[in-house]
Amino acid sequence: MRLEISSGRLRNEFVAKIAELSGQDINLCYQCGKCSAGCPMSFAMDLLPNQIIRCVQLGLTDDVAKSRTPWLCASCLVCTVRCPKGIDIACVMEALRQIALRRREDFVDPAGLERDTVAELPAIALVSGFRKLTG
Amino acid sequence: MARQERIGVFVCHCGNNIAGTVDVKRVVEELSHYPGVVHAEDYMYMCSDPGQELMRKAIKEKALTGVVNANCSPTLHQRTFRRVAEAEGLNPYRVEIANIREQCSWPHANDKETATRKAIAIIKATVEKLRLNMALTPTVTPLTKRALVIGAGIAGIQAALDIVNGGYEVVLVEKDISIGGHAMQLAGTFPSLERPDSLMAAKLAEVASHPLIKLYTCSEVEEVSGYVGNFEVKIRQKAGHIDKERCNACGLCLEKCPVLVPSEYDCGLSQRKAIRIPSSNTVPFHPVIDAEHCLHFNGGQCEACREACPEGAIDFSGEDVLTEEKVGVIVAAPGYDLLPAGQPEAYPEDLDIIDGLQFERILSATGPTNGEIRRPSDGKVPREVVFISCVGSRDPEHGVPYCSRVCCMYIAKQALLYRRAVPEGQAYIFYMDIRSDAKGFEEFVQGVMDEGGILYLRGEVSRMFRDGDKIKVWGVDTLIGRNVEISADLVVLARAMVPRPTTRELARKLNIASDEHGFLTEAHIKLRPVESLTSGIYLAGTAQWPRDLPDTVASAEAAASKVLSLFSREELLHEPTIACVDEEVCSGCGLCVANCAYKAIEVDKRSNVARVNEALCEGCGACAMICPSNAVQLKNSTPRQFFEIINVATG
Amino acid sequence: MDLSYYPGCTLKTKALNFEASAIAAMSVLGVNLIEIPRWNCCGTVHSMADDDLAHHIAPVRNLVRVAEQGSNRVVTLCSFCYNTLKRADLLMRNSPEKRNTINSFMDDEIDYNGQVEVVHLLEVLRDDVGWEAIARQVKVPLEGLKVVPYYGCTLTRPQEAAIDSVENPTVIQELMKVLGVTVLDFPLATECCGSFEIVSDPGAVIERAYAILGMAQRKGADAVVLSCPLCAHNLGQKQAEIADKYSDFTGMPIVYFTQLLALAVGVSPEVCRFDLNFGGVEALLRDRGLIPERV
Amino acid sequence: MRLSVGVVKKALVIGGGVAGIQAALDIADGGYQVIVVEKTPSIGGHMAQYAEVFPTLDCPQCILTPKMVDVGQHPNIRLLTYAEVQRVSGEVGNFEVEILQKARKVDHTKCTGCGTCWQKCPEKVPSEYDAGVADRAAIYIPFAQAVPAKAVIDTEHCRYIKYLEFMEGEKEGKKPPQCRICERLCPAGAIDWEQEDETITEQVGAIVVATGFDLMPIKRLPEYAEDPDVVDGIQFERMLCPGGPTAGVVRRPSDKRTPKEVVFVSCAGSRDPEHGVPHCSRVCCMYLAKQAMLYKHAVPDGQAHIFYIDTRTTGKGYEEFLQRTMAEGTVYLRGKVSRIYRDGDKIKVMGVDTLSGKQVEVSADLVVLGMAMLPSVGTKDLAARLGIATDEQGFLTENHIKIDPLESTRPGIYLAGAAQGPKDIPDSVAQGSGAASKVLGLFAHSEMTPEGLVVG
Repeated sequence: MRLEISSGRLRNEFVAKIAELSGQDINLCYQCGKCSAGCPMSFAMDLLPNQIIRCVQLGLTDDVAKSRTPWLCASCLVCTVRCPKGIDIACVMEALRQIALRRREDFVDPAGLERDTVAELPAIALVSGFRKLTG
Repeated sequence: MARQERIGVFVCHCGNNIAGTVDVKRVVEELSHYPGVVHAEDYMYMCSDPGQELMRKAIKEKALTGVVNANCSPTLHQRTFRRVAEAEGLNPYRVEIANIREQCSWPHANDKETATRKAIAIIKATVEKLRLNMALTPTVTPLTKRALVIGAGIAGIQAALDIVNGGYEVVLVEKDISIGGHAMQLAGTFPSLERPDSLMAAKLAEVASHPLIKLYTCSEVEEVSGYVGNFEVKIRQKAGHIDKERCNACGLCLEKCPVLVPSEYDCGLSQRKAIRIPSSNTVPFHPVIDAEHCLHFNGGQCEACREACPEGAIDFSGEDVLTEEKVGVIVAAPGYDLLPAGQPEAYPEDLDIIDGLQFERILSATGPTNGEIRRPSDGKVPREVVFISCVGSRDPEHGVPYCSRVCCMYIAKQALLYRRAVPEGQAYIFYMDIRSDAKGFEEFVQGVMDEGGILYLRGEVSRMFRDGDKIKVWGVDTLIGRNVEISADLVVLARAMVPRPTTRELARKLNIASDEHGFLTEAHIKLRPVESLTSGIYLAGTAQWPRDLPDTVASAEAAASKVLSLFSREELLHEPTIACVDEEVCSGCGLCVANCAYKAIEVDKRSNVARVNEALCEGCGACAMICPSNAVQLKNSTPRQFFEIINVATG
Repeated sequence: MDLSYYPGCTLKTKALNFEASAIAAMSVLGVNLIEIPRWNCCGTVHSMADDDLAHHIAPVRNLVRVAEQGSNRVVTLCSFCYNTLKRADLLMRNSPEKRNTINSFMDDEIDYNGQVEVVHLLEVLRDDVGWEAIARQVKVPLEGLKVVPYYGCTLTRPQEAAIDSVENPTVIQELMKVLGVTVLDFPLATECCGSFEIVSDPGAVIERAYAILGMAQRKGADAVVLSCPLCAHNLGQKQAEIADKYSDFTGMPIVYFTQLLALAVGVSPEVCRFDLNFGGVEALLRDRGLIPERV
Repeated sequence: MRLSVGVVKKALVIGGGVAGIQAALDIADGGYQVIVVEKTPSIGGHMAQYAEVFPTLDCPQCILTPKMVDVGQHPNIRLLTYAEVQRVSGEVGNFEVEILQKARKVDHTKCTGCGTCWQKCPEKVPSEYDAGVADRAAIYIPFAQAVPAKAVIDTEHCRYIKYLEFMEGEKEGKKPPQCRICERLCPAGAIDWEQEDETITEQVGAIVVATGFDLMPIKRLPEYAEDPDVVDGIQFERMLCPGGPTAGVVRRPSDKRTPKEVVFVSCAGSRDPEHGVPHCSRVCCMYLAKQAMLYKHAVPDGQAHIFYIDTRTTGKGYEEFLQRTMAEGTVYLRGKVSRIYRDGDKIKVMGVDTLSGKQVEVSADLVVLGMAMLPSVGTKDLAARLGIATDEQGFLTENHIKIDPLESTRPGIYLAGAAQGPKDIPDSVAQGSGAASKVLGLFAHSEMTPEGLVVG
């Protein structure tokens, strides 16, 4: 089905929120794809990092909201250090997680984790995991 | 000929171009035993300094009476090797090129044996031709140090100014009623965003007032005869029905004229009168009557303008004026047009679907809306504007296969100017590749992207149609893999740049080549980019290829430098390999006269035999071919020589 | 030399081998790691949301503790803690308004204005102790040991927090060479191990681990040397599952740089707690005759 | 009386690449004296290094060599190679230039370029002309078709010079051999150890600056490995060139095997304000397409992959050429490359295709980087000496980008070629001619007064 693009769609508050939370200017991106080229987790992603940025540029809020990509981003910052336009892509991913988390949409349920999993995981994993994936 | 020939054969490897396919050692071996050949050798690059040195040495030491250079096409190095021979006291016309690259090693790249045998045959045949070559000396012709420049756009103007600054006269011919060309219609330049018309004002004024420039507006080149150094040009100046001496450009006539015609200057977005001055910064600044639309010239009695004119400058009796000009060289700069509306068909004709030049007018302070952005259909300010790149460009199926070079940049510029004029507006740019490749361009485009309110969509538009007061645009974003739809208020099409329809005709008159698209063709795209194949005729600007302002200016200045170099000589040498008539045999039938494209041969009334004008003859051989008695022959390309060539080649 | 030292939670639980070996080795090198009092969680993973200041309080509070200790420098072993503390410090230095807000959150403590320098132990070894000094202390050269260095993400990214070249760091290689270890070229040295994704997507982390360990194995490495407990876990803990999924994978010892340092400068193997390492480090070292056979 | 100064009708062209050559020939053909100053031992510039040139696939030797020969032989041209402009004073119409003629240690009035010396010289140095993929001797001509085809001694590497310096105590370490082989073997007795640098002073009326470009060094992009099999565009030209070290047979540097998978990376340093330069280098899209095509012709069973962001083929016949490259089986992948590293005997290229939305990894045998074009080393200093402006990248600044692209910011000094901004051969040639027309225009005037120029 055909995607309708209009200034209304491009300028919705979701996009504004991402810009605000990430402090990044999405317009800077010229879609060279270097972020996706280097991303260690992209093999598991439904949308590549550059496509996430693209969706934001196009105001495709649902596509972004539905995507697992932000949750697979391990904040390793390879995209950030290599971006030719100096966009901190990891910050954009963080912003997308935050928006969901602030809607109380946790990605993992700490209670749901098996006892021995929790036992075997180091504290650092649990704390950072919950920091990023729960609200 | 009884002369004892001492011929030298030099075989070039041309890197691997020849040696990779042709067994050059074997070729040399074979030729060294060939009758008349006293010297044969091969070298990596014969055209190089050491290569030429080998040739020099052999000519001296072996007292050669002729040389065959087996290498690339003669267009590349005949001159080089003939100069070497001349320096060693051997007549240059005793040097022949055997083309074993373009005509042998390249086409037979994967068959060494065939290529080698063919190379040997070609060289032997050339040796046979050489045996019968006469030693010739070039004819000398005088040089008229005066240039004709066709087209007074930025290219023609720049070329003219450079030539007159070199101290020579220029005849500048412009089809339109004013000079400056398309540049005068533009709203701003990229990347510097300056007003082109104001940038050019000084140049226009200089052209109009320069003592060495003879300016013809409303004029076209009707006929060109002659040759480099001595062209004769017929120029037709359409009657303007205005006495320029009297007219003080008060403009009363324009007010009174009752006829309205779509304005060419505003690309049809406004109306002008049948008597007109295109714009406030027109040069030359006086009105001209457009007889095609003027009532007076269409069976009407209207004389409104004459009655209005306080100076009595209107003169309906004026006729077209034909002038003859003598010039030594010609610079062709007739410029470009945009691919006409209606192509491609998937894009309907609609008031709110306009082309790049029209949007320039809408953006321009001197335009129909005085710089306010209003769409043609209802004068509303467009909130959603779609720009489409490559309309007809890069589309061999529906348009032209080439890239029009300037669209990416002017679209970015237009989107930027639009946003500055309509801050709440949204611009969309459909593109396949963003081609911002010249100095400062990439930075400019990145700046435009960062501006906000301008969205680049990577993909083409498949179709668009009117839907109420919107225009629906169906395109795609190949980066996200979705097809997209935009409801636009205005659509701007970056139509392909094409040569003027009249350019082909001009090329015919000038007798220079144009390519399949109608662009004028240069002698060599890399190293002779501003010369045509006809000596004395040079190319400048967008008639040769889509170009932006700086590249156009540079090409014009390059053409000018060719002219100035030529004018630094006192006389010209003319190729002596031309037709000659055996007056014993000639019956004066005149077939040759009718067949000569250069008007270089005529039948002498008294002696009733054909005579060749050596300065005009280009040595094409048309006369020799048609002559029923073989009385006309081409020096050093006689039938006998060709029979010898055929014998060897087939034998 | 005394240095304020921030351990972090994992070094007190699953990474005892990391801390113990470090403290012992450093004391041989004449550096006392003095644990800062009342430290709390570093706040693992720097929060990147512009308006999310609450998450910076934990790391800043730790820096305040350092200041209270009268020190202007704090060293960490855990790369993750290093990264979190370092970036919190940078944030406080570079953005006045955020600094003020965060300080006002902690009004019963002294203000933090970037008076503490956060360093990683590798920097201390390189810049304070120096390779020559370490070389002089090497009693058991670790010859015959072939390792690949693994930095992961947090030591070299982002640029402003990097302890070495972002793309081609060398500090671990330099240290290992000093210890007599053979270091192999390792293109994946700064590739991410999957980090906290282990919590939500262990499968993905297994893929990451295999990519990294598989290359180490192909390069002919005896072990992977690193400085992050989370990397150690992600690369070590699931090796059995990796081997099940990828038959060509035969296991890879994972060791902290401090453990090899300790061993080389003569700290007793018991202190280094190789028994807590993944991938059979003990067996490896025994095989190389670097630690005695168990009797 | 009116104060006026005569125009010295002699021009200086700085740089002997194709732009400078064209400018010099046009001015000389215009009947005026020209001095050409070239830094290296031969004119020809980068163009002389190329295998074949787009879009016609002409061999540049064939189209450039004759022009070089013309420059060498032209009665109006004085050619100073191995020389540099040191100081410029005066103003338009009357410049005084000091030119440093570097010592060649070879008497060019005697040298015949027979080649004995460089065939026998024992010292081997990476060849500048072959971009380091092959060696040259310490006494050498840069390439077979060099103009002038006369040897120079590279005093930095010559063993005997080293020996002399050692004896004068300028160098520590063990004593170098007292070689002098070239001197002993030279049939013309042209070797001249006494020859020193000399300064030549000339009066000229106009100056054309055509100092060309250099490629950004690969090591400025740390995410792309420094590796023998990761080469830049000019190195690959040498590897493709029939006159090159491998005689046009494509072999990769590390192990001389024929590369079966070759990756070409566009925008390596270009369009990258964060890590490289913000500008587009303009020529890479075309030469990478050409190189891919030539590679396919040389290795028919090989596969070429080209990573790109936007294909930029705007010149005459360029788009058609690009389409032909694609049609001949070169794969275009739209995306930047994030990382390049060696893995065994392969070079791993981590890239992406933003059109299919897939991360791609190519195991390549050879990687060619289309490194960004920069002004040639030393351009900024020269500009300072000439008193003309440069931009932040160091490219020479034109008086007006639109309507005055060939005049520098100082009257009487004109610009041509890639020193003003990345440019391909036709544009450089056109600019060379254009700059010449400016000079010819100026020389059409006999004198200058405060009111301006006087025709005559």
